[in-house]
Amino acid sequence: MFPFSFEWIWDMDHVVFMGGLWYALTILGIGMTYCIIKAAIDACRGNDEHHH
Amino acid sequence: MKIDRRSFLSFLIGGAAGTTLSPLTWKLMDDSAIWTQMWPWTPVPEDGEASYVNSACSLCSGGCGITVRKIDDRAVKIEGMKGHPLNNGGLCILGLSGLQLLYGPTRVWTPLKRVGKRGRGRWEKISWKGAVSEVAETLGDLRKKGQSHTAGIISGSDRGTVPRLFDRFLTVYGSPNLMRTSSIIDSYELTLHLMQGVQALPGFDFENADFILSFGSGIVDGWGSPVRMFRANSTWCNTGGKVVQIEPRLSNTAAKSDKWIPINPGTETALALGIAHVIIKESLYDAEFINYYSEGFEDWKRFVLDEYGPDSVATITGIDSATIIALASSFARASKPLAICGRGQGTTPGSLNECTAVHALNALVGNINKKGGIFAVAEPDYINWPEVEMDARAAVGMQKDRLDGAGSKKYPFSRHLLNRLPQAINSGEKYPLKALFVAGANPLYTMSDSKAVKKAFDKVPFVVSFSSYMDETAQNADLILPNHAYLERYEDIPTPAGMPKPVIGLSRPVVKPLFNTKHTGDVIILLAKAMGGNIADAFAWNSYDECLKETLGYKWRVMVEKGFWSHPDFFVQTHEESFDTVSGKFEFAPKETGSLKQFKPVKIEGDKTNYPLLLIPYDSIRLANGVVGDPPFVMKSVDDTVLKGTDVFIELNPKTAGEHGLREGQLAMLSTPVGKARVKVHLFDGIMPGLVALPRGLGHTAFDDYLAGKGINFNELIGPVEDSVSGLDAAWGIRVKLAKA
Amino acid sequence: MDSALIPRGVKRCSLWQFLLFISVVGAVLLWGVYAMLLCWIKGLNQTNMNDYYGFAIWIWADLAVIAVGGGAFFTGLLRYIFGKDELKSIINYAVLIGFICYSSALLILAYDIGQPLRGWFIFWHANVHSMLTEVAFCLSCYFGVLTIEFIPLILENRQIDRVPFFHHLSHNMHEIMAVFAATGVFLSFFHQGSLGGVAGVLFGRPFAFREGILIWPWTFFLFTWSAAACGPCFTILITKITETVTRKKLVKDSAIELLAKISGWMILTYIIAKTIDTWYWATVTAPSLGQTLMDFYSNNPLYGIWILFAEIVICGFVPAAILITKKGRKNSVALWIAVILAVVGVCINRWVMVLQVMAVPVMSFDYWAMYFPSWQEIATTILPVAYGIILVGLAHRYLPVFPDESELNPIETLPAEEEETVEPPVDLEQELKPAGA
Amino acid sequence: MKHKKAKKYGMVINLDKCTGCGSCMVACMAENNVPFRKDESDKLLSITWMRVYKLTNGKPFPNTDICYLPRPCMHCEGQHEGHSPCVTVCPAVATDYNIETGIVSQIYTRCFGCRYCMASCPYKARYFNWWDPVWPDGMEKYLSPNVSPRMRGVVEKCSFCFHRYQMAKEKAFMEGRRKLKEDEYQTACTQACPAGAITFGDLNNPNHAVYRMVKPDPKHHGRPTNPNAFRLLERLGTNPKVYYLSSREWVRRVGDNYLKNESIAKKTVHQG
Repeated sequence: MFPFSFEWIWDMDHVVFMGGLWYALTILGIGMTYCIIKAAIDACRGNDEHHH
Repeated sequence: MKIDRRSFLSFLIGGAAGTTLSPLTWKLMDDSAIWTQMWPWTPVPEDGEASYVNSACSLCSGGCGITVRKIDDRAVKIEGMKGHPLNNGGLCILGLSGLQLLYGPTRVWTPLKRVGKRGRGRWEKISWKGAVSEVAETLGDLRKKGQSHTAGIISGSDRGTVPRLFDRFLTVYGSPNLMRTSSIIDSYELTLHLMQGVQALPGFDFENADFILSFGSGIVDGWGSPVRMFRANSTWCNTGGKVVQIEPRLSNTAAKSDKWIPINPGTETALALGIAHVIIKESLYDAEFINYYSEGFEDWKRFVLDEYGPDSVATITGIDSATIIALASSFARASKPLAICGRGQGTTPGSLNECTAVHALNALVGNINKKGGIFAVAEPDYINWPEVEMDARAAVGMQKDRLDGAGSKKYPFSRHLLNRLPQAINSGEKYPLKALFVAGANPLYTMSDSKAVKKAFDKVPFVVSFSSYMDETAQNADLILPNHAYLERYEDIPTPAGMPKPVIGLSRPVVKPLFNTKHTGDVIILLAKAMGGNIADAFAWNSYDECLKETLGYKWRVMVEKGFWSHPDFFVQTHEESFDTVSGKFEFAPKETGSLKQFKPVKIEGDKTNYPLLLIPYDSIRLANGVVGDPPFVMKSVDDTVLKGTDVFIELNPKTAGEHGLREGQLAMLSTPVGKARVKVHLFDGIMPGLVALPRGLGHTAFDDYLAGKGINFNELIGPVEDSVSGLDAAWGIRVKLAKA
Repeated sequence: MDSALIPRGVKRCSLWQFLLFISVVGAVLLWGVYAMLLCWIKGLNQTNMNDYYGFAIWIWADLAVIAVGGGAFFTGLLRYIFGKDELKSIINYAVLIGFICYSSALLILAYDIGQPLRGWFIFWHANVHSMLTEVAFCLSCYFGVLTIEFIPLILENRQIDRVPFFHHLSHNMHEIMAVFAATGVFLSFFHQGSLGGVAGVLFGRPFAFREGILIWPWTFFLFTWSAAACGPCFTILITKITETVTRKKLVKDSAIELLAKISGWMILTYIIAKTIDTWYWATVTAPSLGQTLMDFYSNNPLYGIWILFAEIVICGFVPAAILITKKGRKNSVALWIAVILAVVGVCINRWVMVLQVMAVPVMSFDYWAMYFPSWQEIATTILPVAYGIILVGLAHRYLPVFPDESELNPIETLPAEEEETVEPPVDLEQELKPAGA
Repeated sequence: MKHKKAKKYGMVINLDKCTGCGSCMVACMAENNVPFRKDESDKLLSITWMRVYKLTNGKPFPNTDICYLPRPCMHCEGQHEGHSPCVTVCPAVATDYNIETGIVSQIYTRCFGCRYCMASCPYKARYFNWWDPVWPDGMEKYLSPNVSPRMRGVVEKCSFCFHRYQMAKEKAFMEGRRKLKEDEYQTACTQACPAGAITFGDLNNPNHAVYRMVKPDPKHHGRPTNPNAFRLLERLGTNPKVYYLSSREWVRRVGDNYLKNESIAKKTVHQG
């Protein structure tokens, strides 16, 4: 899973597979971080204009 | 309140999330995985120094050399001994599993004395001293009453130092009743005695033969010294040697042979004579041998030519005459043909007629005592103890007739007729058996008609077992004096039957005795000493080991070094010195065998109307049917078409099964005149229609849970049939009826 | 009692009734948990699996729930990426069903493996060439996506929504949901596919083996496609069942019909592809390995050629035909039949690709192996179903799963009428508790 | 001909010699600490790294014939080295293809019991530990320290007695040698076979008996060129390192699947 585990080889297979994985995880991570931080800021500002 | 609850919840959730994300979780996860990798209940074998011990396997009479791998003082693996003349590195399935017997749960740990009724399995531990004095007392009482002849011994063998110590003990004690477990060797010994005038074991030079005509002998099913036979079979593969297998069922041997000729069971003698007919008629026999070294050929020839033409033999055997003619021709034309008999593993002696007829084929082609032929191998000469001095009581006892009738007027040539013992005890016609020792044998399992055998045992008031394992006989004994297991003791392993030259193996302790057991040889010596007088005098040794060393003399050193001793200058006898008959020649028609009378098939039990089918046993190397049963590993190798759960399968031709409305895997009831059994049906194209085959070696009631209670003991379904000349068991099968269960 | 938690504008049964319902299903759940603990503590000898059936009912259940749970990613794709706004009415429920399916799948995997405590080795010591690794990674990641998609719905619970942070969080997540949905689609494509790959790469087993592109056998694409095609049918089916049980209309017809229509075309194209695949496999792949189609469908008591007919014709072409026609979609009975057949079809497909693969002998002297699950396997397979029903019950009661429910079932219009409510046995009459009271 | 540096250990089993005696099975069990249970008659639950199959020609009496076929792990090479059916699918690298020897190993402490490798193996050579291994009291004394007993929940299989290779290498190293002699590394089954039906050695070494017996064709992933030799399921492209010899045509035919009217000679190798 990580380049430092001994199964890891720097080959196409690992780069593509793990690349795809980390890419997806990064998007999810950044997305969630963004939402949480923005929510915290919004909550502090008392911004309450939008409703569904 | 609400705020409190909320903060409490937040605390909980936050705490949980925090813990989950903390290194602790990962640490625990890792620890738990490591824990699964070394669960305390999964054993971790201790490492140590590796060493190897050469010894000999005595789990059957094959006499293979073994090399046992040890780690410190534990034996961890048994392997075949490289360079051993019999097995050269290879080993059979049973020999390979020996450690499961050594360390297994069936060992008897200490001398045991029966408590309560016999066979109930309740024992009390006793000391060796107490055990020996109890035996000595019982035997002493009998002797005092002048009933020394009512003591008997059932022994697995009569060769080697331990059986000979028993023999010596019994002689000086005053009983003729040492009975050896019977096998095809009995028939061969008798055949050699009658036709060649010698007291010898048969030895077959398989390695140099190039055409094997086997009358049902399980060459690769455990006949003879099994590993040697496997190797011989492979030799033929390389050299182009041919094997023709004659039997009604496609055994492994038949499948491995170059030609399998199915035959109506029990008609092998007729085929042998039919082949002789063709050989004589076409003058394919060894004229030199016949003319110069044989006697009675003309009479025999006339009889064979008159009665056993291919057509009439074809009718009897079910083999067409062309096949018989071709077979005879290829047998006689082969450069080193060899005919052998003894069905399956040769555990039943069979009819003497058959053995002599097959042996006559070897004589016809002149391959007696010749390379690639059959040898009469003299008894090993290394046991030369001083004659015993019998007192009056012993002399009187030894004068008595044997209980089994061997050597009697009726069966003057037979040496052991163990098969007749149950009948002799149960009928009570001669004299009762009051004390019985059982060593190296498990008669309650291996003898046919188990019920009768059990009944006979019940009539013997004092039964002593020397078994290392809690076998069927030990279970029904009054006293168990457990021998060291075979890997814990010194013992000579005499040349296995069938070997053309002497090879004596040395069994030696691979590990120190694990339990409070004692070498049977030592027990005999102690017993003799306890009885005193002439008996004690006959056993001057201090211990068995001393006796063995002294007996083997110069061979001992060689055996310790190599693990075995083989005759360095063994030579082949010439025909002039081979025969010790009255005529000094090979006797084609010894009067006693009745060969000149018409061939009479062995009359097996049961009538055709009530029992329309024939039941035959079959032997498999994966099913030990001798002194020990299958250890767990060997049981594991048994196919699921032989045993499933606790049900054994019979083999049935699909045609016969169809006639009985039976399908694969269906339950059926098997009944013979002797017994009944519930079995499962396995359809097998390789068995002659009208036959039912059941494996030997299952249906144990003793030993461990891995073996006991699985399948049926074939001996519960069959009884012995006495051969009219030898008195040996000639039964090859029994009539049977099959019904859906 | 719990009325403060129940969404505004909808009616729910009494708490006691709800608890009774939960405890009945909970009993089944506990039975499953007991069996699960047996498998964990005593080991997999509790099952009827054996060395021929290394994969059995659990793996089938796993593949099946993931296939039918495919409704979540496909509906998400249509809603967030393709902008099919009609699906707003059903997207929450699709996500919930997907969440249940995927959490069940993960749970099943947790007791299917012989060493559950080492389960994480699949990530840590990953072999990137194994389809199962791909499954594990994409499955877990996608489960994460589903959780992200499910969170806003939880946050919309009346009480939680009152917390400003949660309120904003939910809002923000909605804002960028398309990003999550797109990631979800990407992950789904691979794990659905790699589940197909699991069977398809088995070049030692001609029954399962398929050629393909690069490292991906045809089953890879067929699995993704069939999950996308049949997943929505499962969403529709569960919605229909929920509507029947609650005796109310929860989702707008337009949403159902749109989903049904797209699903119908997907099934049709899938089943044509599947037919071509089967044809090629039967006439080229298998014969090149010395086997004929009928070798795989004879000499055994269960697997006959009927199974292929059932999968492709009855559960493939038939539902496709119903769903692509307007008449079929509009006819309630036909719609019911179509979605059931489609779901059964995809389940048969997964069964075949797991259990029949194990059953078919490969060596000419080997034999067909039959298998029937032990009660422990059955209980643990029912366990996720019970868990799913409980989660649906809870979500339906406390979360605004169906945005159009109040519009479709206006309380004001039926003020005096006693109304039967919610999941529990419908005949239990309830005292109406107006929401927010 | 110079052989490649890497070794490719393989086995040749002469079915004309094999008697079906089962010694190989038990030698293997004894060597490798294979557990056993009270009832081993359900062969689908019975761990037998080496299993002896009984083949029949299916003809009625008296033309019936049987032949035994011992089946260890085939240590498949696949389409390229390491492309064994099981090695490629194991998600956790718990089964590995040793490039140096061509041996497919199983790492018990790594395996988490997903059984995908079992599903992938057409030879059914892989076995799962459904139970904790239990030896009767005292019997654990014979367990060999060279092979660790497996815990419940993991897969195991024949390793070509890899520990023997390691021990032989160690011994050679101590004696200052780099190369192993042919007889220095032999599997337990090879050694025990009373019929001498099993031959073991390096398929890349023309001096080794295994090579001479089957004459592997390097252009076709080691497909035997000896007409009496065959590999199980040759057409699947698994490229096993276990070869069989039989003079009987029906036996060779049973070794693979053939269409009804297909002749055995037509050995099309799939994917190859």
